[in-house]
Amino acid sequence: MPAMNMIQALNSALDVMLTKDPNVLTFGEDVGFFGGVFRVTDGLQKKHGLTRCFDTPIGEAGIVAVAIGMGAYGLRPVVEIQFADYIYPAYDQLVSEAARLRYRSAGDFTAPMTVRTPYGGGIFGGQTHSQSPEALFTHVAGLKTVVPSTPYDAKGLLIAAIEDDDPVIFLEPKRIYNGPFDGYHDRPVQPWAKHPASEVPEGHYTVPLGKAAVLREGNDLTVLAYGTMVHVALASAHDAGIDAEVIDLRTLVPVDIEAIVASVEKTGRCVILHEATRTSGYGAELVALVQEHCFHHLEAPIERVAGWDTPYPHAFEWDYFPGPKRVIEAMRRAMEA
Amino acid sequence: MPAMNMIQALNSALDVMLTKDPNVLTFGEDVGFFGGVFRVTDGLQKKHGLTRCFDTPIGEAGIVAVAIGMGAYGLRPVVEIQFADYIYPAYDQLVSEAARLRYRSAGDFTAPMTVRTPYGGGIFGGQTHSQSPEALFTHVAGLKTVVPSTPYDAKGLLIAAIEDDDPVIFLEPKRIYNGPFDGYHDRPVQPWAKHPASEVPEGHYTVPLGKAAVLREGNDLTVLAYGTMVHVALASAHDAGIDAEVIDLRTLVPVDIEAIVASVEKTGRCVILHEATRTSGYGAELVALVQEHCFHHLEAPIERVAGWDTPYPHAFEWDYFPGPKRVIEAMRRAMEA
Amino acid sequence: MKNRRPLSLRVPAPETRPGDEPDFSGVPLSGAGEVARPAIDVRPRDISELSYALIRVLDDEGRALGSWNPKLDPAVMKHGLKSMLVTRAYDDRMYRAQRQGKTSFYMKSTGEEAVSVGAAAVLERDDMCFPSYRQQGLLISRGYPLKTMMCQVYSNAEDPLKGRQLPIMYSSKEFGFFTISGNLGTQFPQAVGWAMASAYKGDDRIAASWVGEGTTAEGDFHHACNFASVYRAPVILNVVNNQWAISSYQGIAGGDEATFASRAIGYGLPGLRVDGNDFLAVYAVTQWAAERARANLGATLIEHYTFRAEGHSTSDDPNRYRPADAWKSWPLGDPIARLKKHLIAIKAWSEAEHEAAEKDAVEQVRAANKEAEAAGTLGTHPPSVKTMFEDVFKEMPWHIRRQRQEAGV
Amino acid sequence: MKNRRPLSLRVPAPETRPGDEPDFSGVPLSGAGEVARPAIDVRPRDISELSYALIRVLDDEGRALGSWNPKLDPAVMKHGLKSMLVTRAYDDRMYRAQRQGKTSFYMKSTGEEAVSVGAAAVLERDDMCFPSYRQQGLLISRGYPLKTMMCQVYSNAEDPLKGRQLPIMYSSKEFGFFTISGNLGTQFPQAVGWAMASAYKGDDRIAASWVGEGTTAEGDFHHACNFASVYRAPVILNVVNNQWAISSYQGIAGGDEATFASRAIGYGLPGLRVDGNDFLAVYAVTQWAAERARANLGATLIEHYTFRAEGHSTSDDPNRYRPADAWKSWPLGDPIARLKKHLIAIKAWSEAEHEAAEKDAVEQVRAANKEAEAAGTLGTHPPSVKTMFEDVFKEMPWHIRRQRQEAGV
Ligand SMILES: Cc1ncc(C[n+]2csc(CCOP(=O)(O)OP(=O)(O)O)c2C)c(N)n1
Ligand SMILES: Cc1ncc(C[n+]2csc(CCOP(=O)(O)OP(=O)(O)O)c2C)c(N)n1
Ligand SMILES: [Mg+2]
Ligand SMILES: [Mg+2]
Repeated sequence: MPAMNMIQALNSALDVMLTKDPNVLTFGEDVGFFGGVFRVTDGLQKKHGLTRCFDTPIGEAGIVAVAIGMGAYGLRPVVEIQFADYIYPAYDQLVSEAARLRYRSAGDFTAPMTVRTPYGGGIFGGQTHSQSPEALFTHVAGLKTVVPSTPYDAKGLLIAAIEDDDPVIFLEPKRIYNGPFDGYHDRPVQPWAKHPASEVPEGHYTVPLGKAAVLREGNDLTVLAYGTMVHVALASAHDAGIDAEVIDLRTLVPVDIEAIVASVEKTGRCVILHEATRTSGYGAELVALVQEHCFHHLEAPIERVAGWDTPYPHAFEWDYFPGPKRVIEAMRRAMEA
Repeated sequence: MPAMNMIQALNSALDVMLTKDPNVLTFGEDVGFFGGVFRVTDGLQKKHGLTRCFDTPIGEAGIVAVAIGMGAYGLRPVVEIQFADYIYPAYDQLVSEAARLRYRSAGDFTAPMTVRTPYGGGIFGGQTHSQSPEALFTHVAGLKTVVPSTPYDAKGLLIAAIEDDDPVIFLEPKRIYNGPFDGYHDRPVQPWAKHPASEVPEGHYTVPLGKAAVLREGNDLTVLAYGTMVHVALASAHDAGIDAEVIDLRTLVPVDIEAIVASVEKTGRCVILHEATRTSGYGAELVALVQEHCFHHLEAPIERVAGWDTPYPHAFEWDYFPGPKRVIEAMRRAMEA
Repeated sequence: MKNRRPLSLRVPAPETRPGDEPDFSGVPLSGAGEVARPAIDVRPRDISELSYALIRVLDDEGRALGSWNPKLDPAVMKHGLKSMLVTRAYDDRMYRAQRQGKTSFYMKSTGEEAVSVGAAAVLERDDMCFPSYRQQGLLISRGYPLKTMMCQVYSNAEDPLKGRQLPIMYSSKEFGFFTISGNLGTQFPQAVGWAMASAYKGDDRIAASWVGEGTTAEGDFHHACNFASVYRAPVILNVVNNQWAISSYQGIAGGDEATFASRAIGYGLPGLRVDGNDFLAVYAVTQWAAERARANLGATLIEHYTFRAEGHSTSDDPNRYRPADAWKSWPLGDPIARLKKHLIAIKAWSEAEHEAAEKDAVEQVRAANKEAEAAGTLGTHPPSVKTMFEDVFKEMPWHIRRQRQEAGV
Repeated sequence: MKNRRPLSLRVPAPETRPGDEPDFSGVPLSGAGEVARPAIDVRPRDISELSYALIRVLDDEGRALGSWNPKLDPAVMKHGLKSMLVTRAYDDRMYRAQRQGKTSFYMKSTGEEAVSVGAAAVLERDDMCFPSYRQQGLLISRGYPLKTMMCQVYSNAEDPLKGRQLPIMYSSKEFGFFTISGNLGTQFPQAVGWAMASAYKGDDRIAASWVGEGTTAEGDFHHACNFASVYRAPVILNVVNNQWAISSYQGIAGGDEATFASRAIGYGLPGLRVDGNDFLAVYAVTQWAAERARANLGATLIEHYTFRAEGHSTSDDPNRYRPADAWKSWPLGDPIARLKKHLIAIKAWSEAEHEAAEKDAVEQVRAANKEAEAAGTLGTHPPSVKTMFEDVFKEMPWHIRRQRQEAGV
């Protein structure tokens, strides 16, 4: 089985689906000839042809609208928004249209489409190349929101998203495109090749939407995370020497409530991590769910470690990024409360 | 003191500010000659002139962008988005621009502007005239979000918003424009005239942003609400015969954490209400804040009563609207847990 | 360079307001048959003057003139006339139903019936229409059951949309009628995407979409034109310039500065302006655009010049912002009267037949309404509440299932 | 009607790709001085051909020809030339700084310097510029300190933006330079709003904004044109058509179907296309638009026809998607060389002076960079971390204060 980084795994998912299903096509800014600014669509135009993988005008609303129309026709478009920070112009089409088509037409029209977009910080991208807008989608009835954390999951989840009959927002943690990042920015970066989840089958497989993964079992504390923060969680649990259970949510809506409840009922303590700004982030929903389902098991306040309620400033990459120091502090607080 | 309904109070706020400050102007779809589809700007063009209150093209992004440019010039524009359901095309300008200007220019440029928009259900507006998008703004660092629940507050908060140097999203609960609605849709509707908060001074006054109001004192349970739901909360507390403290948050960001904590520390129980869809709604943030600040005082899981995670369907106005029945059930659950 | 004159802000305003006499002197009135029909493979830049002219076929005497005359079989025209009559009767009936409290809301298309009925006569049944909310004429022309439309308006148990949509926001894939959105303009670039999909598949279906002149100000209008141009999508982009967007006149949308048809020029698309109250002209222009699209030559933008005869919706009173009875003096007349005159002029129709057709239209509507009302009006026989929780996703996820349980349904 | 030919999807592609010889045969090359300058109060529709022509003043021999010749004082031209030289030297130095790891990112304006430097020569200091990220020439022409620009690029303690913005996203109200956004196009309608505010106040200041040709596809481009037209805003809307948007050529933005200048036509705005590498032509056209705006006649759209000589940014390698060294054969040449030739032709300049000016530019940049580096490069002397929590709001609310405490700063 070849070792793939996340970019290669995503590319492979698209390649598999373009090969398998003539109704799959992919487009977005710079995705055609060039293969995308992060190279996720590299080689696909050459292999599958100009009409199956192509460049678009710089109009995110237009890209999504066109994909909705194509979805209604019966295609399964996969569009790329170059950075999640640039998805807002398409917000109306996503919220008012993609998410609503099935409901308002009582199933007559649907928009089976996938919106891929790189998100998150850690690359010195400044405030407009670092954002994590997942909560803006989890609030919207009718959208599924998915965030992979490894090459294996990235490919399997992307294929599942493309095959899903509902619109899926597929957020790619760009910090870990090339290697798992544990938040210790001053240590050498590992390539994916050294990580078991870089073993990615060449062909078709899926990782089901709506299912979390327990990446580390533990009895004392539950950590809920997704994307890059999964790796920060693992490193932090290890370094803090805490018997923490680390759950990679993978899908935010619909979330795997059973996995969450099973773990928190066991541990009685919970720390929630994300890069997005804290206030009204997806962490708030997780806190609400955990306290609603596990109130009588909770032994300490649920902790949130998140991006600060400020934009993501260029000079302060590591002061902003919720790294191991803050995560470990929160774990200790949760353990000591 | 004249009795005003909420529309008249908002109109009076605009009139006072147009009179007082030549840098204040107001515009939006149908707000000029006609005075707005809800008549909030009625008579203002005639009184203050064509350039101070005017119609715009139907382009919400353009309306907000133009207001940002005007704000940067030194004006204090107040724009109307005809329904909150139509604010999404302007989302990028609000999130990426209005909210960020001060920060990214280190205070060199600012956008002192107010975006008024009617929100919420209860008027048989169907899925695109009933939405409550507040959580999409509370997540955005740099925006203040305000929701009045009475004519007195509406005027005082709107003046405070216009005078505020930061961009403010001002959500107007359209169901209670003409009278306080307690959620009992099958009972006769009261006009504002019978409500003490319809006594509105004619001139200038403010209700400060960031300060909640305790509208009903109680010892057993804290209810957090805003907008229309405040009236549902009051009626429900009364009808359930529960000694509930009802807090009208008025400003969602920055929220009055002191008022919340003081109340929940006293009561130990908390029910949170909103019309917006439940998942990742602003209620989730309130749950998170309450459990973070008051964990050791909590005697029962915090309850959320909210809109269902579906669009707001035309035929099911009262099945969707979180009315007294559901609120009382939640109060009882919180009391009995 | 200093010592400059102060600037001033221009806010456009219409010529007339309530109390004034309507003034339609600005309405372009090229004579019927005056504008020549170019070949469908013309270079758009060579026909930019068509964006400023007004393509008209029917003259005041009911004659069909010029190279745009589609020379239709009388049967096609009669079907068009009858469809317009039914549309008008339907609008009147539903308007009254709203006034009677049987539903919450209604929007008429009175005065603009030719825009949708004319297009329906050209498009194939498997072409897809992406309408705004004033193209009920498309469904009616295509024979969609009136009763079903009414059940939608009444949000009753037989509403195919299960009471979820505001009245008039129909949807029928079978009848090539895309689900109407409450959000203006969103369907315009979606139609382009649908058309691109047809081209991508090597199929032969085309798409058409409609927005009001007010809606051209939305960003989605721009995206539609731009994507249609870049990918040469087989789509017809219609702007219905009925002069008003709720209370704001077309100048607020930019119409005083250039025609809406001329927006096409900057995208390299043909932009045609047509007398929207002339069934034959609407037919001809739509046909030209459809042929062009089917020949893989791409999209056309059509501005239908017409007038919103009544209020914007049942929530609106136009007498607050424009002269009363403005429609009566609208120089392009009534599309029904004009097509009727033509059919009579060519002796394919008579006053008596017309009267009978009018009665028949009213009767069809009455009969359908009786059935629809029997199935329930707003609030009397709603769909089952549990359907409220369905179709958010294909499979109901746990959290919605739980909410349905909480609702006890 | 059936039995129709299958449709096919057209995806535009450029003439040449890596490995091919650059082919610029499509570049419009009207001769210098050929296009006549209309009066500023011309009706836009009467000059629509200017959207397709190319306004040029300087010919290949360095002569300034025709009615667009602004007949500038040599001092103005020399200031322009020197500003372009400094801009190019600055770009080179900062590009190297990024390659040396002193910052994370940089974007050059090489080959397009005349676009911003030419405009800067026309606009008053109290007019407001709403730039994209390739108009550093505006700041440099206006005498903004190079060192301060560099401190921004280095996100160091002397960065006036406190390390918050990506390199090159300058902001200076004092120098009439609006805070640059990472989000493309958002500033275009904001400039219109700013201009409307000036008109509203009865002031005499005008605004100008710039977007790339790729960015014209955003909805905000449409909003800017439309609001500018409706309210007759005193604003100059510039489209810098440098042929490329990262890896996609101008055809993907619609440029194969119509010129970007012609987008103006549908809004009733004048749309001028100018040789963007001709300092005098850029000056003249900007001056025409500025005069028009100051005379309360409203907005102008200008397409600057130019070429992005280098990569999109330091993150880009243009040789992956276009022929290597494409700029070398760009038929409109190098704006610096062309203005130099003209100044020498009119004997206001010499090779020796030019060489000295070039050296001086490099030296100014070198000196400024020394100072800037002394104040820190990315990560070495950052602003105080506690500033990260400031300026989200005017007053810091409790939750941000608490987060600052949690951060321990
Ligand atoms: C995005 C959005 N903004 C605003 C509205 C409110 N609205 C509904 S209809 C309308 C006027 C539309 O006018 P026009 O496009 O001319 O269409 P017409 O009603 O004349 O057919 C407005 C402003 C809306 N539905 N959607
Ligand atoms: C809304 C948005 N979408 C996408 C991007 C990513 N992006 C940055 S520059 C660029 C290309 C812009 O091309 P053009 O407008 O021609 O300007 P140029 O770089 O040529 O000056 C893109 C796609 C962005 N910054 N903002
Ligand atoms: Mg209209
Ligand atoms: Mg470009």
